[in-house]
Amino acid sequence: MIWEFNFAMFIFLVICAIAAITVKNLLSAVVILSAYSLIMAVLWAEMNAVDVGFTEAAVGAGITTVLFIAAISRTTRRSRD
Amino acid sequence: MMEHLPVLVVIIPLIGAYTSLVGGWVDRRYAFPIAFINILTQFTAALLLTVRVMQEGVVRYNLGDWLPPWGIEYVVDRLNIYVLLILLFLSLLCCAYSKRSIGMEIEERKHTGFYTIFLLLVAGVTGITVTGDIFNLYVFLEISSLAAYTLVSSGRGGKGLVAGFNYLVMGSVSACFILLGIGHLYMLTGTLNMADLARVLPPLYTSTTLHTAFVFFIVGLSIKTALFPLHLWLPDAYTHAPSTVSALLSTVVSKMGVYATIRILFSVFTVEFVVGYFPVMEFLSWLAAIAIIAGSLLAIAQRDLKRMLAYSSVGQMGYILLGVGMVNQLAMTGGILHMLNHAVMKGCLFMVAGAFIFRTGFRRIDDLKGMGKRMPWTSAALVIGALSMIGIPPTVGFMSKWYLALGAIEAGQWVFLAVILASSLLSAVYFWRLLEYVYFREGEGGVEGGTGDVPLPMLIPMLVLAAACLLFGIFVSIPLSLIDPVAESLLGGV
Amino acid sequence: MEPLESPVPFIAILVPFCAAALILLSYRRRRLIEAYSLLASILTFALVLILLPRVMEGSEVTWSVLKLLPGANLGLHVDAFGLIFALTSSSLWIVSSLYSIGYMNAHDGHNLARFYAAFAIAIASALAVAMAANLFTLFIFYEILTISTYPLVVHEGTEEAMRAGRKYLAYLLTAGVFLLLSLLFTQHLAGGNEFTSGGILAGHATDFIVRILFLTFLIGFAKAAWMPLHSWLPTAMVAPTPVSALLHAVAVVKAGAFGMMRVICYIFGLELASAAGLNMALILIASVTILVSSFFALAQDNLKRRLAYSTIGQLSYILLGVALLTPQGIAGALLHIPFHAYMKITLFFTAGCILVSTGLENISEMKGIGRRMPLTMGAFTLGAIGVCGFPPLCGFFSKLLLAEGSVEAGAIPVLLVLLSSSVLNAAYFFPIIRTAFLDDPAEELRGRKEAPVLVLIPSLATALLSLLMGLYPAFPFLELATMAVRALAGGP
Amino acid sequence: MIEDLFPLLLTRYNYYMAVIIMMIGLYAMIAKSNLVKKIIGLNIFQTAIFLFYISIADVRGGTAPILIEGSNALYVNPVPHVLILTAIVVSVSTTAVALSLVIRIHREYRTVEEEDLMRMEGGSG
Repeated sequence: MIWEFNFAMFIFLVICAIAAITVKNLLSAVVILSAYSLIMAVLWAEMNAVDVGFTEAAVGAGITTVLFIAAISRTTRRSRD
Repeated sequence: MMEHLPVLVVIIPLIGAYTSLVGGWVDRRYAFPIAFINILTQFTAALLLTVRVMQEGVVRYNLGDWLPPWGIEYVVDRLNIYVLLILLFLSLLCCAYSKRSIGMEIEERKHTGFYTIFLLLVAGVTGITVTGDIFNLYVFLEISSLAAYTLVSSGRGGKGLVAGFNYLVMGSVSACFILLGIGHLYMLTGTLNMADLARVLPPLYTSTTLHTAFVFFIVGLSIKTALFPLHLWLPDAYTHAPSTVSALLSTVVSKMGVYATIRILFSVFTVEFVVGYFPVMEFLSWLAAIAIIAGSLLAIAQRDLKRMLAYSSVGQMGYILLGVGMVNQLAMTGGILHMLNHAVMKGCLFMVAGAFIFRTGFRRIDDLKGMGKRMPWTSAALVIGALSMIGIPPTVGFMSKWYLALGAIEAGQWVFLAVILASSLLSAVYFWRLLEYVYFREGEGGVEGGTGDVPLPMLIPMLVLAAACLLFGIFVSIPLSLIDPVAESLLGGV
Repeated sequence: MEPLESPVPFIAILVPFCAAALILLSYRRRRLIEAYSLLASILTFALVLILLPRVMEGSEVTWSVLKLLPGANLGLHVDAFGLIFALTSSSLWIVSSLYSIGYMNAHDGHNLARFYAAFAIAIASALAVAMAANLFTLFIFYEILTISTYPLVVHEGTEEAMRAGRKYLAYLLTAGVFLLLSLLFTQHLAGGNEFTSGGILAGHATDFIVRILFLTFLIGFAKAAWMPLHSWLPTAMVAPTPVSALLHAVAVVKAGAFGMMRVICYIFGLELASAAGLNMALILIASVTILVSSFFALAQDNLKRRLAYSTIGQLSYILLGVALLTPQGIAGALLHIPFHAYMKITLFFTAGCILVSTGLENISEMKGIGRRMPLTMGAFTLGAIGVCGFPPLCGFFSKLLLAEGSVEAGAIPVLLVLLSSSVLNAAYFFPIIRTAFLDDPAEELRGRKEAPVLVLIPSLATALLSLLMGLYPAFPFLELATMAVRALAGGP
Repeated sequence: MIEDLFPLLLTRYNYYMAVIIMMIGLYAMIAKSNLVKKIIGLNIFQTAIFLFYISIADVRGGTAPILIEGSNALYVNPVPHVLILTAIVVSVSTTAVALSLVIRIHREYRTVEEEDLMRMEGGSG
């Protein structure tokens, strides 16, 4: 485990999380969330949880994002906050 | 067959869910009978299981022959079977009730989905009651909660949707807290089996991590049970859900939260911990007492019948937790007895509310004038349910009040005694207003289609519950024979 | 003698309950309802009467209905003490059933099924209160009594009736809570709640606790309408007259007074009561109630309200009698239960007769009514004389015993209270009689005749019965009262 | 002094990170008015908990729990991984249900802002 790498990933993670909830365009927010999930997946793989990492990459970054985009396309892209 | 009963009670509704989905896909009319027969079978299985529990004391079942603590273990003791029987009995009645009542409230094309999710919910709550594994409990809690969110928002109109969404947000937060609690416990002990946890925890009672885990559990479970300051999701969800679902939520879903709380407080953490090392029971009891009073006061302020019942549920949950929280045999018996009582009474009352809405479309108490004459049987059920809520002897409500009050005296908790007695007066205030409108005020002329009682499939469950209010009150020794050993074993000799 | 196991008391209580169910089921058919009601009342009375010889022989009848909760049984136990009250309510139910039929016929009754069913349940509860073997049973039926009389109070369905109903419930449900509290404490302190001659609390609690408990019991038995917890009773007079007559002169209020007597004699025990000084408090409350209520009665113009205040005062006689804690006092109190019941029901019945045939409720409008309705007002006069305590009516004997009791207890102020109360009673009853007979009839009363037969006969019957019991007080009530007192004193 | 504290903080920093991210998620669920944002917050919250679990399982110098013949490597604890796999499934179903509700709410009210919804409900009854 290279802690510098981990730490950098964490910083990214926090930045992504904050960005995802602050961006006003929902579509961008969802894309950022998907990036967040990918970083998370990488982190987990790096923490010896390879199986979970893969699942998160597929489900969290993949399916969830698709669900979000489908929902947003049927509702609205704009968010007031 | 017999040795697989503990797992069968969970599997039957799971299979049923998909059977009814397929059946409903073939023809919409098949969905209900499949669901009903399914729950009936499950109830029979539960009765058989009861016989075994009475003979053997505790029935254990290792899923996939993995030995605990590695595999998932299903454990059925008297508490489980008691809760299981209540939940299945009420689910059965709600299912019967739903046949006609959802016709108005849920679009027809959704009926198949309704029964599928209904059965999933039943599977979830059954799983919660039989499992002996704490993570498994979380999973089942989420299954039933997800089903509940969906059911709440299954009605026509948007209010149910918003209520369902808020319920989902609150419910998910609570689930996350519970998950965190489980994580902490696992971090500390490396096991997820409840019995195992109870065995290895005592040396760790002073550990900060354990305390953190405990706090997470308490907060998470308090949201699920809608303990007073965390009840905000409840009134909307109960009010705007279809009537069947309201009845189901107030009886089945709320009980599962209470059951999980009792399990985790007393079977995972033990009395020794919650009293000696982390004195949370005192705090919980006070919270419950506040819930009782606040719930009743808020109920008095409501004009909508279902919302009034919802707030009264907040108070009633307080009753159960107060009984549990006073940590003595009598109060504990009262609290656990009240789980049955509340299920029976509130189920009956929500069904009555649903019947009024079904016939007349009226939800407001003021509109219910003269219902006593127009819907005599429904109103009779209302009277019994309401008297029971007030705690007039010889209905069930009185019996739990008796035990709770005796328990409060035993514990020397005068404030709680006052709360218990005062709350019955407060509930008299709002239920009596209802009865006054229904019986003693004349309705204003004829209302369209507002004559006659509801159809039999709705009426029978209602009357069965009303009769249960009286019968369990008079023959209270039947549930007590199950509860007494439960209370004793939970308290573990304190 | 050994207590006798017999289901008769249980059946006697079951009959009115079944009748109530039948009445509700046949709610469309008026005559059938009335028949059920009348039949049930006769049957119930007969069943209670069966018990009478047994009890007179000195044996007690018990029947354990059900073990409801650990330490709390539903059981019946008929002794002379309870039989007095049971006989009173069940015998008067017959006459008031008759009366109700007549009254409701004259009044274009609505919701009759509800009315008769609630009536039957109330009577059954009163009977059960009388025959309760323990405080738990008493409490249960006391609560049912409260609930079942509510529909009767609000029967008219007017806004005034609803308000009265709410007040009624507010008082009596709160009282019920206090009674439950007392019951719970008794259970906690003494480990049981069976009525035992000599009390069960002695030695289980300090004087202070006993006093507190006494207070909660007293509040719990607010049905006895002692001041200042009396104001529900005059309000409840909006109910139809048969209700006011039977329930608010006999069943409900006597259940309160009777319950208080039971508790003092069989839960606290006479010794504990006098040791803790409970009797002084009760004497004070009862005396104040007796005097003040009489003054209140003087101020009422509405006849039923005047009677209601008179009832409040008379009920406190019972409390006063038991507070004396002497055999004579208790016997007087016990006797006052049936005697006052017969006399007061006569008064209410006649008030109802006047209402039915003339529509008058206020005393000031009843000028010369005695000339138009001589039989009715004759019955009224008998009742009024009796309530004042003049011979030869039965009221005289209970008051005599009470006076003897107060002398026995050395409580001379009580004697003074009794005497002055009699004067006050006369002061509020005699103007009515004078107005009725001596004043010239008002114009509106011209052509008015006696009340319908069905309401007149019960009034006359109860009036005559009060006279008869005054002439022959020995059977059965005086006998029973002496037996009850002997049993309390521990004698054979 | 500071130099001593630093490694201590570093060894446990993933817990702190998990808590920080959790708070971000929780904040979004409570404070954001947009329903989709709430769901995003929920997702963040849940993944933070998963991170916490994975951190529990991790062992210094451990290796992924894949059995290699003949080696006696130090494996990390696989049980939390299994739990998280389950929990991920639960979380994705929750998200799906929540999003379907959002779609239906939008169809009903033409908005996904909580403030608007509350105003509308207050107006209609």
